Amino acid sequence: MGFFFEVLFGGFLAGVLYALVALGFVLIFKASGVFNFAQGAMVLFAALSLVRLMEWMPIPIAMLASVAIMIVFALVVERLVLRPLVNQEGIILFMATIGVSYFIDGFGQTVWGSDVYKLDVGLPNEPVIILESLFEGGILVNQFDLVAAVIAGLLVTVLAIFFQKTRIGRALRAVADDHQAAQSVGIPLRDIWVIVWSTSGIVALVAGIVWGSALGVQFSISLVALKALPVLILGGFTSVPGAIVGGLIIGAGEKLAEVYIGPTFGGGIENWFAYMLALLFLLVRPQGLFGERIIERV
Amino acid sequence: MLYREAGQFKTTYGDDQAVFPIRQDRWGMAIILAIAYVALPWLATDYFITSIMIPFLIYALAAIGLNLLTGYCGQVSLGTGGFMAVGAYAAYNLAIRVPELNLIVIFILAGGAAAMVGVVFGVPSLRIKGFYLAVATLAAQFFLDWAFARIKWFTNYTPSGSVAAPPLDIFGFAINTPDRRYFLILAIVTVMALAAKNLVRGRVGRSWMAIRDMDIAAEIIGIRPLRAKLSAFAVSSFFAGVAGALWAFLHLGAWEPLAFDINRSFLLLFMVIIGGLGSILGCFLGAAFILMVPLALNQIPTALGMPLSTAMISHLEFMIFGAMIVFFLIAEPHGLARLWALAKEKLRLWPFPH
Amino acid sequence: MRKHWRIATLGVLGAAAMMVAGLGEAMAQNEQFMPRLTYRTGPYAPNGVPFANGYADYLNLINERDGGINGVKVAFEECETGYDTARGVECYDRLKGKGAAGAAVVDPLSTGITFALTEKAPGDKIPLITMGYGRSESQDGSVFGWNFPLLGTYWAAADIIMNYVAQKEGGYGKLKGKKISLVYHDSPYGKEPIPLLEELAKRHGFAFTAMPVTHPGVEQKATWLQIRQNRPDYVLLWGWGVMNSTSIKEAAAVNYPRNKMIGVWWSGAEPDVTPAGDGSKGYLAANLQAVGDQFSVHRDIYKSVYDKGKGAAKKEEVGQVLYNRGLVNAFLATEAIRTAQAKFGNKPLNGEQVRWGIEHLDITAARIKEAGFEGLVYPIKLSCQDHMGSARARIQQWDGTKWSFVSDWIEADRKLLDPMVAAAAKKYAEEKKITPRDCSKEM
Amino acid sequence: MTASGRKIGGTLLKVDNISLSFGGVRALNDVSFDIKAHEIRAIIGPNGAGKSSMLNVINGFYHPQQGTITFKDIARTDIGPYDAASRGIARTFQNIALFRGMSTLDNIMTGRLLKMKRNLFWQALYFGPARREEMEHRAVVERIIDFLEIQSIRKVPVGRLPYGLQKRVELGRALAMEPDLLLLDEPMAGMNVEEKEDMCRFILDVNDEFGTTIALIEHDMGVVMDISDRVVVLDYGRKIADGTPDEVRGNQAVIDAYLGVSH
Repeated sequence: MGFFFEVLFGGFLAGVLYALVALGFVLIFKASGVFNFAQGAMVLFAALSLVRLMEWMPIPIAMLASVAIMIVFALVVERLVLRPLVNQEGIILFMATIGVSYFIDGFGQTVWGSDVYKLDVGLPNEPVIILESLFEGGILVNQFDLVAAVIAGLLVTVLAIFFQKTRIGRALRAVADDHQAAQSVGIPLRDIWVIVWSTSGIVALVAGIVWGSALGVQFSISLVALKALPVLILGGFTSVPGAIVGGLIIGAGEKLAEVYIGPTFGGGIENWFAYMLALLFLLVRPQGLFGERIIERV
Repeated sequence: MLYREAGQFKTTYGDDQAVFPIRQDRWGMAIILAIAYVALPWLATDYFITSIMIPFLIYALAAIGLNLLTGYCGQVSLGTGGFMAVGAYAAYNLAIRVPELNLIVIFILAGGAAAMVGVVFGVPSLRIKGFYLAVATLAAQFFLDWAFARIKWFTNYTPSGSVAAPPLDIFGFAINTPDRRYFLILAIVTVMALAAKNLVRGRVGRSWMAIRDMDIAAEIIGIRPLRAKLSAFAVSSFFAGVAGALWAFLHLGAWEPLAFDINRSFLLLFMVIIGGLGSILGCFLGAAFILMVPLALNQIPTALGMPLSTAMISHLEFMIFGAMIVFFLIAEPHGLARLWALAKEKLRLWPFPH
Repeated sequence: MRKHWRIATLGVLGAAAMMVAGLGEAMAQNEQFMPRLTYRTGPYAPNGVPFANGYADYLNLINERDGGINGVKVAFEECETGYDTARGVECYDRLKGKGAAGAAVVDPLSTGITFALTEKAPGDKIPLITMGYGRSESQDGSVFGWNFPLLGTYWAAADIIMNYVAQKEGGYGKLKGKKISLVYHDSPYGKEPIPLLEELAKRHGFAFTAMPVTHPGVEQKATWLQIRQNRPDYVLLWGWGVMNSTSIKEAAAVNYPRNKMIGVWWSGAEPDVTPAGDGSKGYLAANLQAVGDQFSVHRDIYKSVYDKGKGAAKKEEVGQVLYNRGLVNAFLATEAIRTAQAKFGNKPLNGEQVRWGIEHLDITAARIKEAGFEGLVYPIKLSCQDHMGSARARIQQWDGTKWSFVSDWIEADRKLLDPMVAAAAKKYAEEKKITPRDCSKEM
Repeated sequence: MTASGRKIGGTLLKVDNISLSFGGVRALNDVSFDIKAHEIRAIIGPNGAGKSSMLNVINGFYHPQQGTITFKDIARTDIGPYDAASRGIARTFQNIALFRGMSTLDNIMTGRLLKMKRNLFWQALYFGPARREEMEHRAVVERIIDFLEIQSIRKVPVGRLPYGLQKRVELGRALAMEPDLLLLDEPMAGMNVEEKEDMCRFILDVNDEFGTTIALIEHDMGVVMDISDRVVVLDYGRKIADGTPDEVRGNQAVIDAYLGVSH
């Protein structure tokens, strides 16, 4: 029993990391209808920027500089990709972001190098045993995962406040609902795009810090984007809580499946299991857990 | 002055529906085929045949498959690599388990197997669209990758999981030199490209395009979305499957699931976008482009006397692919094929621009 | 406006295509050409880079210090494979015909590429040196005439590691009832040792479980939770690239003792242990050669290569595990060419001649000392039948800052390996309809 | 203007007690009327009266909660658009629903898809039966192109055509289906006077030459009164009047509805 909970917890904590990446997707999709495949590449790019800048300057300044880099990135993307493609179909924009993703994968490694960089921003990494009174042997959790979960929680709270309480946040929500209504709020659409891309750039930076601390900053972390896609399908493309809940379900689901079903099939099933889970779900409820229902008209 | 259609009159609808209605285009095609079938095998080096022409033709074939699905039927797929793998492993199993089968039959059956798997993974397309479907095809990609790595029967219980093609022959004629492999591939690609062209200019092609352009209206004029989409998945996967079998048997020789991983799928999507969505010619142009970029990056700077480091080349390659994708989507969604058509239009009017 | 740059784009594309097609390569006529299939990018770059640097530095050393191999300069060209099989095949085809006599020897540093090239090399008559990797059964030179898994295959590696485990436990007899797990990269590379480990498990009565990790290997939580539950006595690690460091981190996260984890020789380099920081302390791994830059070959490299500004690596990376492996690899390849030159003359040699050189390679302790590799490698001797030569490795342990050996050279049990190799090679020969060479008739 | 040689036949389509709602919103409320063979039937009403919903119910795109549709003497409550099309109902849309990436010719050819039978294999060969079939249908389509006077735009992608021509191509596509019942959703919306006159002529000619039954929604009262045989008037999802143009014109409920008098 203790082991079951251990796997479950492990899955939840992995799910939190997926959710962090998925969150970046949701932000952009909500405000601009763009399915941003480049989110994973942005995580890599942000983390690479941070880790290389940290060699030159103290951590807080490096972080600010990385944020600045992500904002510049957002401006460039808006100007060079989004603006010329405005009013195009979603699928065209999706393919364009695949292009963006390839570009910054190459660009990031050209500028910052392609080695493994150790990222140490002082996150703890000691295993601890909890709930020893409840289960024999207790449940082993990693402090690092707990800290990551706390960071994700904080980020979600901050985003929620940002969306609910600030003028820009309200404008963003308005855009999500109706482009024309957004115009009347008095914020130009372009600025809103820059803001959401910057915001999700910052989310990417946070995800990059967490993933980078866990795995080292290197090319493979851009692949986490692929882990976030089933999360999105499950949680719905437009829902912040959906990204979190979806992340938890996918994380726990794939770990439990790997541990309990995997050995029967020779293992290694978690990669596609998440997708199949999401796909089955999609057939039942195409808009995701928290997504809005789409009605078609003629 | 040479490129004119003046004075060529079409007397039947058949002439008008022809693949190349203009006589000069027919000549052009004849010349290209003559080069491909006669001049190249005669003049080109083995390197050019094995490392440029063979992968180019196979990529083009797979890209045609993806283009039928994405460019013509509007269903984005990120699972082409997986369907290629189905073709490759089906061909392998047929070849070792039923050794008396003719190689051509093996390729056709391999395509058929891929088509069936394609239909299964195409079923969600009835309920989901756009990038939801793209994500669903990723499920196919990952699942198939896993299945061929894990299910030992597919690899004939080879300990390493890597399999090799048996010696190949057609009617006792051994396919063992670059030229012979090239001829076999060229013949298959010629036939299948023509078949694809026939499909897209006929009933099936129109029903795919109708679904792509407006699925609701398509249904209202009597197209069954189910049948149109699944037939697109089937035909597309058939092409991918044959391409996968060719890739495995005639290009790599020995392979593992990683040879058909998600990067292959992305590369094919890039070929289709850069070459031109909804164009058979574009598949060839796109395949040539994607294949040329790394080679050009490798050789041009060296020739100009400023060689780049290998790491720089591969980063540049990423950047160029990415930039070209965005560039083409913005400037010319119909890709290189459209640029080519425009150039021809210019030529048709030249030297009198108005 | 728009139309104009459309035309311009077409023009540029056309020009580029013509340049690619029309480029000839200029190469001096008296140079020995060696294609270098490397990967300096992608998920496996951290391991590919030091290896490529070591290889390049040794070839440069030969050119700078000795003026080439017996006066024949070595020309080499790197081609980026990105660990991708199709790319690797393209690189091979592009480079195999270069130089005065074609490619001397190819070293793909990827099991997948090796499998593909195994099908092509016999036709092109180019030997493949796969030092410490490749197909295990390719040790059989009568069937695999062009493959050379020098110094050890994965079967040898698995046997050596289990030998070490047995030593620690007090003999093979003590392995009965023990639990051994293999955490492996889910590719031909990772799957190679499984048949041998299963065989050993059967013989010595230990319980063996194999746990796959999907490429590229950043998802291992579930695997290590299972290990935490099953508590195997030893965990063997068959990873590459980022998978290695992730494994060590996850082991630390579930508190699995690092000194019960033993990596293959591709899972025991600096980029594998440093990301986990203190978590790597105590981790064990096999190594085919020694670590450090204290050998005399390194002094020569500093003097003849780095002081002239021609070094490929950063100076502090010289002497790392994979750097040194690149060095050793280049050393064996050039020694093979040297051996072949004794028969065919001091001129650029073709692949077939170099193969003769490899098959007659006999690097004695004296020669190793002379070349500056004393203490770095074990002597090796090959034959037409035996394409592996010696199969020895030492086990090293990471103490948080450096590797140090915890065992002497351990030799793989050829009596165990050879029958398995012969059986597997026979199956391959039947499938591919190959008639094995009769090595007793060859000189 | 409706006086010609054609004969109004028996009932082709009967709508009985149709009710349709979306969520809580009632789009159609207990609507009944019929359409006779060979007639031109207009459905009119203020914005939001449920006219388009009515067409969507007839061709199977919306599924009414209540009521039946009887077409060619077969009653049904719930069919899909495909079935409707295969049984002879064609339509055009208020917002043009052409296949924008295809040429005029290809768009109209899609109207023949239901009648083309050759399978994938023959089509891939494009030889023998498949080629003959293609040619036969091409000939039919060419007649429609001649009829609609759009020969010059045969090969032009429809996305590049002006609005009026697009409407004409859409009509062509519907005609290519050789329907028994043709539903036209505001065929003249957004047209100038000249284009409207052309369109009127085409509608009347279709009705006259091919005997096609036509049901149309139109806002231009002048046009409706000119060309239709009978008119049904909807308001807030209910039928408020039904009869000849003259009868409807004088109906008080209709006048109130159009003037916005509250009930």
